[in-house]
Amino acid sequence: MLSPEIWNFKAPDSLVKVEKGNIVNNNCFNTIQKLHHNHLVSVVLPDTLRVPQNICETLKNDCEYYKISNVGLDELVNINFINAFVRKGIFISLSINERIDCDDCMCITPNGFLLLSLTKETYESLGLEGTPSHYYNTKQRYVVSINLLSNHFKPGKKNYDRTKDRLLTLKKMTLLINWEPPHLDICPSSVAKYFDDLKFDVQVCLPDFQMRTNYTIKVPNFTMDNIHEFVEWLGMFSLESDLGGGGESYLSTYETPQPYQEYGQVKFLQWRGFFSSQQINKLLEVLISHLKDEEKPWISLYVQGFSDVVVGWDLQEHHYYTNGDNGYVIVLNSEDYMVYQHMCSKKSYK
Amino acid sequence: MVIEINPQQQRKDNSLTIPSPTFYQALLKKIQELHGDFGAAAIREGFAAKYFNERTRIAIVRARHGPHKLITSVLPFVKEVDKKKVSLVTLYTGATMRQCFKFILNHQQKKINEICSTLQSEEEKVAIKEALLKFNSTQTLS
Amino acid sequence: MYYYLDISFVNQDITAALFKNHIITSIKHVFGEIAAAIPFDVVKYDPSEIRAIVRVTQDHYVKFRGSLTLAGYYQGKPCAYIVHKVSPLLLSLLGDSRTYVH
Amino acid sequence: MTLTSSDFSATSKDSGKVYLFNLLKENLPRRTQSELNTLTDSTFVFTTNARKKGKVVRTKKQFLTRKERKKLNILKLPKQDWKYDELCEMRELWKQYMRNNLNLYPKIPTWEDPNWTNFNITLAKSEFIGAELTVIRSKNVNQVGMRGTVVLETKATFQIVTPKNELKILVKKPSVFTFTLDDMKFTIFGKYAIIRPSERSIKKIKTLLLPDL
Amino acid sequence: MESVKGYFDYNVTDKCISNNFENIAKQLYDFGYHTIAINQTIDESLLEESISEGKKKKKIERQDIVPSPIDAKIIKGCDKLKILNRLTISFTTQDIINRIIKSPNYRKYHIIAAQPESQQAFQFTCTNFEADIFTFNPSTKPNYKMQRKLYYLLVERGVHFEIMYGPAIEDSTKRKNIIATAHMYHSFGKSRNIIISSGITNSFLIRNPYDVINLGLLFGLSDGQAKDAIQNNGRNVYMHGSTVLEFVCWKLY
Repeated sequence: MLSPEIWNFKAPDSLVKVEKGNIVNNNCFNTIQKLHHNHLVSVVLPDTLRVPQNICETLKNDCEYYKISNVGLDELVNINFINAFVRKGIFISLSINERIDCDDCMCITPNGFLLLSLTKETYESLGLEGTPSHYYNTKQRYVVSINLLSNHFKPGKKNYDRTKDRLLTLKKMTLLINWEPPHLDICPSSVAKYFDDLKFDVQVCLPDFQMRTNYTIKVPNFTMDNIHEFVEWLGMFSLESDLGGGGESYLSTYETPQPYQEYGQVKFLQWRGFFSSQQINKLLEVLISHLKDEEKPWISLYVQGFSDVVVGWDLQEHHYYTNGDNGYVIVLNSEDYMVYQHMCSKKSYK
Repeated sequence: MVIEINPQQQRKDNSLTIPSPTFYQALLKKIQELHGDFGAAAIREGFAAKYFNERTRIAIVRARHGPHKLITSVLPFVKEVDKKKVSLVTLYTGATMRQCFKFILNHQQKKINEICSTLQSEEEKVAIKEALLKFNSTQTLS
Repeated sequence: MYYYLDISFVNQDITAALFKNHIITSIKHVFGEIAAAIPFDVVKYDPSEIRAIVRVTQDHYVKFRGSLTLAGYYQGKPCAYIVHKVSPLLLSLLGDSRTYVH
Repeated sequence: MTLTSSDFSATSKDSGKVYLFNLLKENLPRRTQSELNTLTDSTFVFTTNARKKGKVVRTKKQFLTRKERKKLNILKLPKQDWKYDELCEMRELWKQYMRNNLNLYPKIPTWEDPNWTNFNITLAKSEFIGAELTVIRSKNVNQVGMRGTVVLETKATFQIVTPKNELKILVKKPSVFTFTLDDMKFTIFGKYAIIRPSERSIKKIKTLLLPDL
Repeated sequence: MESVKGYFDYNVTDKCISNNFENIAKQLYDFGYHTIAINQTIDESLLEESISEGKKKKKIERQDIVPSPIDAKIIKGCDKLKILNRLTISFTTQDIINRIIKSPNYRKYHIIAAQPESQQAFQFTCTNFEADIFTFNPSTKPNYKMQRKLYYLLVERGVHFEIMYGPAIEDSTKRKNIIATAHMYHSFGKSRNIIISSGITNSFLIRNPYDVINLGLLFGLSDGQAKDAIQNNGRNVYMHGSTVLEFVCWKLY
């Protein structure tokens, strides 16, 4: 009689990818491109007395996004909406208050894919072509992807009409919308006006920004070998936990990693909201230029995606076992850079 | 598992009488103490401990394949059974009863040769031999 | 190779040391002495909200979290540990997109 | 006692009897001699299974064989020239049939009432040709949302005519159908309806059915 | 046959209906349990007196032994929470069952759970008792012998085995019984068709679904089974509970 495992249990695993290199040909940008829906951005600036204004501004002004409650998905497929917004500029959207592991979720990626993650029942009564999800081997969840930008997706075509009236059967969802107009003279709030005319209740949401300075902090210098301890210290610092000050304390045996220096002031900035990868790109450029003109030991940028998004990294399916996080940490200093990618595991649960 | 129980103070013919249920309870209490509710629950299915032979102080413990690790990790900590100070030594862990009994037989064979070499007179040898072999392997575990 | 848990304790307010002590006793209760020696650190403790961030090694994580769920009593009165977020990357405990109100 | 061939040819009807008499006298045991004369009127059949071989009469063929039907392609319905609105009186006819089929029950039973089962059995045994079926859920996805009047029902498929005057074949196994009658909505789980319509009225369906795909 | 979604918790005992059910239901909904079942138990002992006094009085009083299901008035704030009615029958002999099945209230329940107390009762549940959930009493050791053949017999009939974590939190002997039975299910039938439910009596025992998944790992389930224990198997139980006798079923418009 086989008896169950009672000694060492395996924790649910996740995937970590680390990439290092010289700052000249860094490809942080294509990692940023991969994560389309970003929720939380935090920056750590050691040894800075005054944070330059343009860092705080990049993610604050004209970064509003809109929350539209109970929208039918057929609105998003209607052709003049596609021509007006999805084809021009960068349009991303995400359904909120829905859990990826037990409800149906929706998200739109910048390259014009409308992706739905549906349970078995809704998929069967929806009637659009979809693939069973990789994580559930008993076919409990399906992913339907509709390419909005493909040229045969026009009214009059059989595929378009069928999608439009089949999407009517889906229940209404609350959406987050973030649109970046192609060129500057169009104001980004025209998306809100479009939905306002259709009598949906639209809310403007501003990303909330926090800044904090900590004094006399022992900061480890950024070396290429112990990446994990460095990232762990970043977490400790961002959460303001005690960084192993005095001797042996009963509570925590954590010590800052060894080669560290003492700095007077360390700044911590955090934005929370709904950001597109272009906005994160702009922030990274500003940080690189800031690093060039002021001499700094290093600068770190942490971006966390949404945990209930249908597609994690560049159209790869995302799932939520006990934690659904996908994010990356970028650390730069004058010569080299490091990207620490953290993704959900790819194994389907048996 | 075949276990030898050595009491602290040696009786003259070094035999030790322990009723099996108390030996079972002692083991269970120690596992509960060291491995908590989870350990006690894990081994309960198919766990039996029987004290076989007073003279050779051998006991046999049966457990399922996974939880047997719990028992081997607990045995050195058992100090006191039925209010007698003892120390446990695991002699043999085998997968089948036959293997255990085969081991016990040649274990006793070795014991007899030891004792015979020390004793000179003939009739003492014969008495010890048949006392040790009284143990019959057909006794099944409860 | 570490796992981080964001835990809050329901019902009475309790100091950091007592908090860690109660976790150790509940582990001992469920998994015994051997498991009570699991090395875990209460990295951050916020007495106002009674919310803590705990760091535990990856192979003890399942037993640790199991004993947290099975802990029901503190000094006779019923209590409960609510685990808000769990992640192998400490930075992701900064915020949870599920509970964020836009 | 060996019989020579002459005995047989010379005997006429009554000499056969005499010959039989002697035969019995010799063979039968002494004690039964007295009853011998009572035996004269009983007839003995000596040939065991002789059967009257009549001429086999072939029954006249009522209907074309399946091969002939295939040649005349009666089996397949024509694909084109269906008129959806022409079928409306067939739909009315079917509704009429269903109504008097169902008004045997004064009050339509709910799940708790005892006569729920036999209400269902009458439904299961009724005919579906002429019903207005829509597919609400189905494993193969492009069947979902189809609607039409059932024109032919086979063991594994419904053949319906859609309002756009096309003949569509719907597979029963992976899908769930509904049809409405006045104010009641009926759902049919296809995978339990895989029975030839002729047998459906006879066959007893008594298994536990999971309402799931 | 509406679709049921989200995480499932099939054992909210009727004791917590008495004291402020609103915030328990609210807390359950926020944690993610979108479908719960209020559990009413019939114990065989209290049935005894009702039968015996029936004989004494020689009058067949039509008192229905099955309590009528609690109709869940829509709880303020979480009307989305789907509330089912579950009946748990704990019995030692077979003849009680025939009386229970005949009572009109019996058919009003969505889910039927069987809790056999003796070997003969266990044999009866395996062969011909239409139950959806097979539960056990955590406070006493099971007095029936489980075998691999009987386990698979129940699995084919679509019966799901229930493990409660509520009593495991309260008391250590219950915890030992629950863990031992869970490991027994693993060793007999590779813990197939297992659902984990709360069995809570007060609001302190509710745990969020991801804790329960982690607890499933401790009970000897694999990670896929642990996730199914509170998600897909719950849906199968609901489907098994609402089996129809004919392939045509109907609803008022």
